[in-house]
This record gives sequence, C-alpha cells and structure tokens, in this order.
Amino acid sequence: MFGLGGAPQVTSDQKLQAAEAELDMVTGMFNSLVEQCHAKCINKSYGESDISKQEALCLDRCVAKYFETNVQVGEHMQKMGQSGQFMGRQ
Amino acid sequence: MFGLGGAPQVTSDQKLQAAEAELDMVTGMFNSLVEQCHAKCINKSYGESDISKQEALCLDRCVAKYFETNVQVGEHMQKMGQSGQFMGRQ
Amino acid sequence: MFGLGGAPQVTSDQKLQAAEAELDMVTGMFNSLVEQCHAKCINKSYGESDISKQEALCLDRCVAKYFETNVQVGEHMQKMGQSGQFMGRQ
Amino acid sequence: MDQLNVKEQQQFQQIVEQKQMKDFMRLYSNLVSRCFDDCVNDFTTGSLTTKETTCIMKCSEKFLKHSERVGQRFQEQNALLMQNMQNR
Amino acid sequence: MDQLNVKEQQQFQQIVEQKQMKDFMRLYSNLVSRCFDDCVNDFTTGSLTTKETTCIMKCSEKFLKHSERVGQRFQEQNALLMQNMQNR
Amino acid sequence: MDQLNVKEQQQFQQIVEQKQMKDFMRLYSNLVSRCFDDCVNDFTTGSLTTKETTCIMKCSEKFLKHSERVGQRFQEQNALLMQNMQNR
Repeated sequence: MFGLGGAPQVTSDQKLQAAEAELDMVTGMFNSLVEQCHAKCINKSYGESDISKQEALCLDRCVAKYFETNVQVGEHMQKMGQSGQFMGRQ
Repeated sequence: MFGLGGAPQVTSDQKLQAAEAELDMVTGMFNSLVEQCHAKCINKSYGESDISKQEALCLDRCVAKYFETNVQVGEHMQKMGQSGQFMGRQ
Repeated sequence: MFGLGGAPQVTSDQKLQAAEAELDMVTGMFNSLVEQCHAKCINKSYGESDISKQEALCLDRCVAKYFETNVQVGEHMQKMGQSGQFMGRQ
Repeated sequence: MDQLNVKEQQQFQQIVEQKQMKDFMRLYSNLVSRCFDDCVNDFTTGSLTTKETTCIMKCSEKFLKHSERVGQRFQEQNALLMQNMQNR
Repeated sequence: MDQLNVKEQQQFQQIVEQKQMKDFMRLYSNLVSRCFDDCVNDFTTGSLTTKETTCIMKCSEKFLKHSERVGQRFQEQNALLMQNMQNR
Repeated sequence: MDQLNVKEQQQFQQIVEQKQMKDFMRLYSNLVSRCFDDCVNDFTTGSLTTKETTCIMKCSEKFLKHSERVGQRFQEQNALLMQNMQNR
C-alpha cells in the first residue's frame, strides 16, 4: 500500500517478510477503519438492521477522510524523517 | 469450538493451521469475555479484593449470555450465508 | 525483563521461543504504556505540537509509576503463587 | 508488490490464504463481542430476553452490511492511492 | 479436533504449549495495565502512594479471581456447547 | 537473556530485526488512527477541512515526541530494574 517491500533486500525470505508485514498493516488499517467509522457513524440503538442513507453517507466520507489523513501523516513523517528530527533516535 | 478444522483439506500442515486458527479464536473469545464481563460486572473502586456475591452472579450470567449470543450470531450468519446475502461479495 | 527465558529447557528452539515471548511482552508493555500515559497526560486539543512542561513531568511520573506497579504486581503474584492460591487451577 | 518474482508471488499467495481464515474468524469474534456489548447489559436474568435477541440479530446484520460498505470504499480508495503513486 | 490423527495431535499439543507461556504473559500484562489504569491517576507525585499501592493489590487479586471464575464458567459452557453439537 | 549462546543470540537478533519493521508499521498505524480519531469528527464534508489538517499535523508531531519521551524513560527504568534484579 505504501510502496514498501522494495528496499535493497536480497533473499526471498526477507522480501516475503516485508510483503507480509505490509499485508498485516493494510489489514490492521482496515480493521481500525471498520471500528472507528462504526463509532463515528452508526446508530447503536439498532431499531433497524439496515444502514440509513445518512449513515451510509457518513461512512463514505469517513473512509475518504481516513485515507486523506493517512496520506497527510505519511508525508509529514517523511518530511520530519528527512530533517532528522525522529527515527533512529527513538 | 465450532466444529471447524474438518473442511475438505489435504495436508497435515493445513489441518494444523486450521486447528491453530480455531485455538486462537477460542483464546480470543475468552480474553474478550474476561474484559467485557469485567466491565459489565466488577466494581472498580476496589474496596475489597474478593468478588461479591452480586458480582459473582453477574459474572455467571454474563458468560452464559455471551455463549447464547455466540450461538445466535452463528446461526444467523449461517442463514444469511446460505441465502447468499453475504460472504464472497465482501 | 523479568529474568524469564532460563527455565529448565533443553532445545535451542524452546530457548528462542521463550526469548521471543519475553520480547513480545516487553514490546506489549511499552505499547500499552504509550497508550495509557497519552490518555492520562496529553491534552488532546492539539493547540501546540510540542509537549508542555506539565505534560512532560506527568509523562515521566507516569512511566515511573507504571514500573512500580509492574514490580508490585509481580511480587504480589509470586506470593500468591507460592501460597498455591492461583496458577494451575485456572 | 511487483518486486516479487513469480515463485515469490505464489508463496505470498499462500500466506494471504492462510490469513483469510484468521480474518474471517476475527470478523466473527468482533461481531459477537460488539453485539454482546451493545445489546446485553441486563444481568437480572440468566438467558437472553426477546428484546436482547432482536437487538443482537439487527446488530449483527447491520455490522456485516457496515463492514461490507467500508470494505468497498476501502478498495476504491486504495486503488486510487496506488494510481496516484504510480503517476507521480 | 477429532479430525487430526495421532501425529498431528502431538504437533498440535506442541503448538498449544508454545502458546501457554504467551497467554500467561498476556494475562500478566493485562493485569498490570488494568490496575495501573484503575488505581493510578494522580501524577503530582513520582512514586506510588499508600492508597494507590493498596488499590493495586486488591485490584490484581480481584482480577485473578475474576478471570478464574470466568474461566470455569467458560469451560462449562464450552463443554455444554460441544455436547449439544454432537447430539444434533 | 544471558542464557542464550552465541549462535542463539544471532538467531534472536534476526527475530528482533524482523519485528522492528512490524513495530514501525504499528507505530505508524496507531498514529493515523489516533489523530483521525481525535481530529476528524465532522462528516458534513467529504474531504479534510483546514482545521482538521492542522490538528492532524500537530497531533502526529506531538504523538511522536510523546512516544520518544516515553521510550527514553522506559529504557532508563528498564535498565534500573535489571540492575536491581542482579544486585539482589
């Protein structure tokens, strides 16, 4: 998802491990998205088993804004990483 | 716990993996049960280190109702799965 | 961290697994510490990107008290374990 | 993922398949936990009341529809993201 | 689980044993986190007060008794469930 | 850890390195989830507002500084603990 998995690695094993770590992260993000958008958008009185139009609109925007957040944080971290503010020191 | 682990599989490896996944699910359920029944039944002022009679009764019912919920959800999902409403599409 | 990893084990595999389990526990503790001290000390209005002096002091004490809690619980569990009140029965 | 050769892709596919059963089990466990948490809060009785059972059914159906919709949007956004990264 | 043959059951038993140490460590970590969360909320001091220490002791004992009781009920209910599935 | 011989220590070092990428990814995911949760709560718009973006930047910087500080203290306390255990 973030174009990882292609660092200067050599063995098949390491490439597979990187790919697996990436898969785990995408899965983790999806699970977290499901939880968070449920908390932010879904009415928990369960009068209906269907998702209302309002809830559906909220969910679509919730996912879109989560991805935007992801991109923003990624770019910001790269900027901070290049300026040597974080990483390695931690 | 759900009679899984016996699908049309061939290798020992796959059978062991299915059994391990099932074990992980049962362990996960137990951990979640411990957390949830603690939240629903246990007084967090900790005046006593013993569980009161009222708390004990609440815990017993909490576990029983959780298992009932588990069965209900399982049967409901199977019904929905057979009617083709979910699974595979997701 | 707790001097585990040195029980009467034989194979390299078992020793490595014990060491890995210990590593996982320390990592888990650190992650939990990050979460809990954030909840207890950090102002979430995010007017500033810097940690205030007050927040920093709170964090330092939060980590120290967490370690103290860890030691207390460890000693208490050992005492209870020796008196045979728990473990094995569960 | 295009850095993996054919053989590595096959191995990776196996890893993906191994994880799918776990993912399904986690979805199921989450469903049970969530609906139990939202619907069952009265412990004066030892088995589920009609009201609780109804709530659990609606909750679980709604949660599946919810994760289905979030899954669709997730894939769309992910595809969009990959496209943007390649066009840069 | 009866679909596993004897050799597979031995291998599975090894997996179970590997997981038990992890389970114990998780129980321990949960205990520390929970009692820290419930008992320690004053950071005007740098080490535990007597009141906090007392709370932590009672909290951890109570949590162990709690998980022991939940564990017993869990096993009973699980046995019941397996029985019901075989009698169907 | 001193119970491991040289070869075992090398193997253990490999395990540690394998976990580091996972740890970094988890830190990153936690960061996104936390700042999304704390900063984005208005869904009358479909993309981030300026206010939300500012909040996310500050939240993520602050969270990194936070985990850095907690990490330093954690290591100090851990070193202290190991020392105390050996002196007993």
